[in-house]
Amino acid sequence: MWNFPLFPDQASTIAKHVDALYFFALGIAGFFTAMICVLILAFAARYRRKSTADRLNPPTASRTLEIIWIGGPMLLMLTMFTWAAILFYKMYDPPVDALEVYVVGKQWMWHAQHSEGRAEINELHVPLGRPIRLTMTSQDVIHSFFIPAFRVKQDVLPGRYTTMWFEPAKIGRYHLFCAEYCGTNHSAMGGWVYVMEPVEFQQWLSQAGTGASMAEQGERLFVQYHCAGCHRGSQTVHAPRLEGVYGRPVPVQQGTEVRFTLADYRYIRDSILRPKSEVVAGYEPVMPSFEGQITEPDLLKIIAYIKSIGAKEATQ
Amino acid sequence: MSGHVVSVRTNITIFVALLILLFATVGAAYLPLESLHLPLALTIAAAKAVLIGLFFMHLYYRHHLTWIVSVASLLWLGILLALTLSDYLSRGWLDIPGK
Amino acid sequence: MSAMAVEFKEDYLQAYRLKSWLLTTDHKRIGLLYMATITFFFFVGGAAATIMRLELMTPKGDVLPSPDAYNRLFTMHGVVMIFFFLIPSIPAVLGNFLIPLMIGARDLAFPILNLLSWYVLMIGGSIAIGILIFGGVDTGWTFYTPFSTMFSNTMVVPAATAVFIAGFSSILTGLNFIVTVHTMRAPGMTWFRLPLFVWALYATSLIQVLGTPVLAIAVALVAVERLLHVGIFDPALGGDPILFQHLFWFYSHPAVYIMLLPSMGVVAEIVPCFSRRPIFGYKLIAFSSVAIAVLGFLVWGHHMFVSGQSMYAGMIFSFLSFMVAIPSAIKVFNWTATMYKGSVRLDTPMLYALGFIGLFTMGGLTGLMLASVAIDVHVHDTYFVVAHFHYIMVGGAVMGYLGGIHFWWPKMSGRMYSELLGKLSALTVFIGFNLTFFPQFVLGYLGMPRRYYEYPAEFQVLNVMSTAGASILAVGYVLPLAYLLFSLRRPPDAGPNPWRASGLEWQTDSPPPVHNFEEIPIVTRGPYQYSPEGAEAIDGNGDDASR
Amino acid sequence: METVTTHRASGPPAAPSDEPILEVQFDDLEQQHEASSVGMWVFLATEVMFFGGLIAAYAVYRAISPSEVALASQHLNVGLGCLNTVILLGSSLSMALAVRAAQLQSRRNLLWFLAITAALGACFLGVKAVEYYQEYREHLIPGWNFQIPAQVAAKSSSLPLDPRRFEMFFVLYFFMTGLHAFHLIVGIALVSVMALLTWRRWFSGSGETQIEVTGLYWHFVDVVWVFLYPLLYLIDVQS
Repeated sequence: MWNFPLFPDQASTIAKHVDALYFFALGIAGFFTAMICVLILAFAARYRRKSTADRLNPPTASRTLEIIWIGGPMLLMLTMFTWAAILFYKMYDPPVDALEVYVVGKQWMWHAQHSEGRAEINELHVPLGRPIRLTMTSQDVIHSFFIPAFRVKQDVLPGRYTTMWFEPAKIGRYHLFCAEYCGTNHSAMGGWVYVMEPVEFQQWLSQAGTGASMAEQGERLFVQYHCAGCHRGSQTVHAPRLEGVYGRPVPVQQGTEVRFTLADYRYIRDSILRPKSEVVAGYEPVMPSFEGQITEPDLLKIIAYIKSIGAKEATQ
Repeated sequence: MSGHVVSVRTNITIFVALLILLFATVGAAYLPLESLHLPLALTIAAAKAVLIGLFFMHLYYRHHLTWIVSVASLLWLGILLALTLSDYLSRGWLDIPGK
Repeated sequence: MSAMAVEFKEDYLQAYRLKSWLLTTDHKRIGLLYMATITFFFFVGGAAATIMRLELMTPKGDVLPSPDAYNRLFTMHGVVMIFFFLIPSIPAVLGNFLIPLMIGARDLAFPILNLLSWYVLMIGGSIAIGILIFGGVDTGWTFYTPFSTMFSNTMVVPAATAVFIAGFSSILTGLNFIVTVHTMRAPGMTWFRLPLFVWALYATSLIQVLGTPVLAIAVALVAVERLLHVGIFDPALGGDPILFQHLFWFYSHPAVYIMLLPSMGVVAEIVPCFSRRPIFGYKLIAFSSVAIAVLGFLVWGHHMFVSGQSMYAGMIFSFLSFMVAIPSAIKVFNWTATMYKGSVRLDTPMLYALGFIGLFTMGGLTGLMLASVAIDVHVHDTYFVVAHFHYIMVGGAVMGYLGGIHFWWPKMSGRMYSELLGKLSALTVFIGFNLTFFPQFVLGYLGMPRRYYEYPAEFQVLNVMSTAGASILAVGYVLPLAYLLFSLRRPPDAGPNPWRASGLEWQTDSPPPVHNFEEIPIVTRGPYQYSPEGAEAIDGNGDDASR
Repeated sequence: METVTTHRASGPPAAPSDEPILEVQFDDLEQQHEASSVGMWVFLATEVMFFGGLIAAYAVYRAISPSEVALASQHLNVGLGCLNTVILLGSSLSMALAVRAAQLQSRRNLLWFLAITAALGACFLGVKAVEYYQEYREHLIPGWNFQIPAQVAAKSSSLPLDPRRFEMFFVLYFFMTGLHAFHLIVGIALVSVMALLTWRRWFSGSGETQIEVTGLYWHFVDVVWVFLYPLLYLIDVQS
């Protein structure tokens, strides 16, 4: 009963840095709390009413003391702020070669899907030593993808994509929680993150029954929802080809002038759900809206497909 | 018994000034100056608000405390707007979705 | 004139007619009405907390029938404790009772408005109790959208109305205090001769007046969105849930300082009195109260570091959050320096004040960890945050409030309470509090999220320790209720100045007559006229202290 | 000028002397007047923050989807809005003259100007009702039978349009002008009550403080409209 943990595992590369900052802050807290308590107890004891300690001309203000206890905390706080800000930026900026995983939060379960196609509920298998980048969205309310052992957390918002990245550094099984209150089974909406050897991970990934990769499933949906009818070149409808579009700026007609928007997840998702909001210059806004017809996981698959053909040149 | 009595002539002139500013702001809206519309409209509206405040609301003759209260409330509105917009306007700078 | 004189002597404790209490415009009675109201709400919120702690003793949820019941329970604990106990507590109880006395006025500037704000709080409170009876709300006290607008089928609109109405009580009280402090100080009472309690209440009123309306509009927008299905905060209809969080936290972070600043004022009165020494660095403490009120409005983004707010805004808010910690640090250092070369008496109010300083220091320094963005990413929405704000609100605001009640109880009721029981309650509250909330820091860094009905088994031992602490804390809170009410049975035995404190409220007799002072005192010197050497020399009534 | 000030003991006001009664908690009339005026100014500060929450929501939606907001605001009737502003500025003038009349203790003028102010306020509400009816006929009321107007849908071939943000503008428009209209109704009621009390000689003295405080509130409601009009109506009127 008594072998309960007092400190979480350090299972990601960033964990050590966050803990170092935490211990620094803990040190400051401990030092100042102890100092104040010792001072108070000392003064209370030494200058108690009956004691005969000397109480001549007690100071009621001293500029030097004030400067010390304004300047001191100010310096400590500036160091903590800059240290935390640098670390925060590092936690924000995902490396380019990260493994893509798509997460959809739904009321009271996590649906994770690897770009190679394997999907899982309330579980996430990740290889050791490779940065993983999660692109996440929610189908209903705000959730929050929280892995304490990796010291990472990111709210998952409906109607928007949010990103988080980490690099596992220790094999094992770690808790996955939902940290933003989301309704009845908020406490049941969690699971496990398995960090596996890279070789083991590849086997797990290509296990039988995993089916097509996300891009292939996306292509199937691309045909199924008749996107291919227009976007793969047709005589009747004049629609932009989607090869070589992902990740590059596209010219968008904004009233009279034209501005360039990056064709990223947000832009493609908005163009599928609300096609008339950012129409590519030189094209008519005739595309129907797919709002409410395509579910979030399918959207992610279609976008993964468009991303996969992003590298190829448009072939007529 | 207290407070300065504002003469009718001052009141009328302030009213006329306000009308002029109103027609100025409506006129300015029809001029083709795209990006300047909002700042211009806000400065004219601020000018009208100052006129009303100073003369109709007797700020000009009143104790300095009421000045501080009126300016403080606008300052707090500014804090709310500035820091909220700082979030929205700085959203797209990193090309990471959702950051 | 004689009729006036007789009516002058009669004080409120002799008049028992209900009508005289319910229609009073005397700021002292309204203060006591507030005290009765918030004591009731404190024990309603406390009951909810007790059940929650019982539930959390076991990993699996077995005390409450369903997760929904738990969700409604912690929501009501939050709403009742914050909007109906903490925000009205010290500003309305001690503020109403003491500000006119401390600045030498006969009453507040708008007495009828003062009674109206009590009734407004009662209306909001009765709606909240109605919600509690008819099913409760399950959105959390933060009402985050789109859950509160689109997905919760509980009484969100009545809860929004209750908070909207109760907000006006806070606005009107703040307005009353600002006007009173500005226009009705006694002759000779310049700004730098004001007691620090009045400075703290003035800063609190600034926050109440400038912050509460934004909460009112945010809560009104949630109610409108639920009723008319327009999408201000609902992403499906083009709205942005982060906008609600901005509007909500714009008020709710300064609200934390509404709860805290008055307690700082109380401590700034108690420590000099029981160390028999003028406060150290008077001007700096006064200005840091106002600085906390102003800077408190710039930092709300640290509640939203991981909520999808842009990284740059996160950096700005993190920096400003560090700056707001500086005035608090100044205050703590100055209070401690006040005790140097004093003659310290550890009576009950002093024990509560020292408990406040210790616990508030721990709360404030853990706040620094939450302000540093990298740590907050890990500990946001975990029990680390729960422990932090309980250290500030329960360790700080409630300890300060109890200290204030014990310090001014002789003035309010004319009776002393048993010193032994007082010390016992202070100690019990201190020990119970630490045993309850310190394990939650460890739980928080371990990663236990807040608002969890069921949690993994490895967190159980720390939760059991926390529940054990909560039971001691509950005893610690019931104790003062008992002996303070018991002290009312004896005839008034506390003279006008039992603690030999210096301040205008101690010049008139206790309980003070209807219009406080026979004739308004002329103030010639600063507020803290204490001298440790002559600690014994000042005779009983201490009236020469203020000349 | 140490005038004999009678403290209000209790019960109904004494016969109307030329000198206002002094409340018990004040020392002199000047302090009482000062307290009322500062109290109203602090209340106006809370009103600024109350409207401030809505202005923040407006600013955010105008920042993140400027074209939809501009497009939607063209459906407001700029002419009626301008007329309304003139009416409200006129009512501010008559209110200022009413305060002046109260200061000079000329009861008849005070009654006239208060009546004019209330009438102009009611006139503003009338014009606003006409505007709302026009918008109702164009199906522009969100949550009700809101439709994107035909010519906008057609014209949007050249202009991209997010229909939800188009509707969002009208949510904010109706909420802001509705809240302003509510404050105006409270203002009209306040002015009418003041006129009634002056007519019934209820005030001890000329009631100058009460009239001035009412004037402060009225001018504040006018200043709010001075900002609302350009922000809502004049975003982009040319095209």
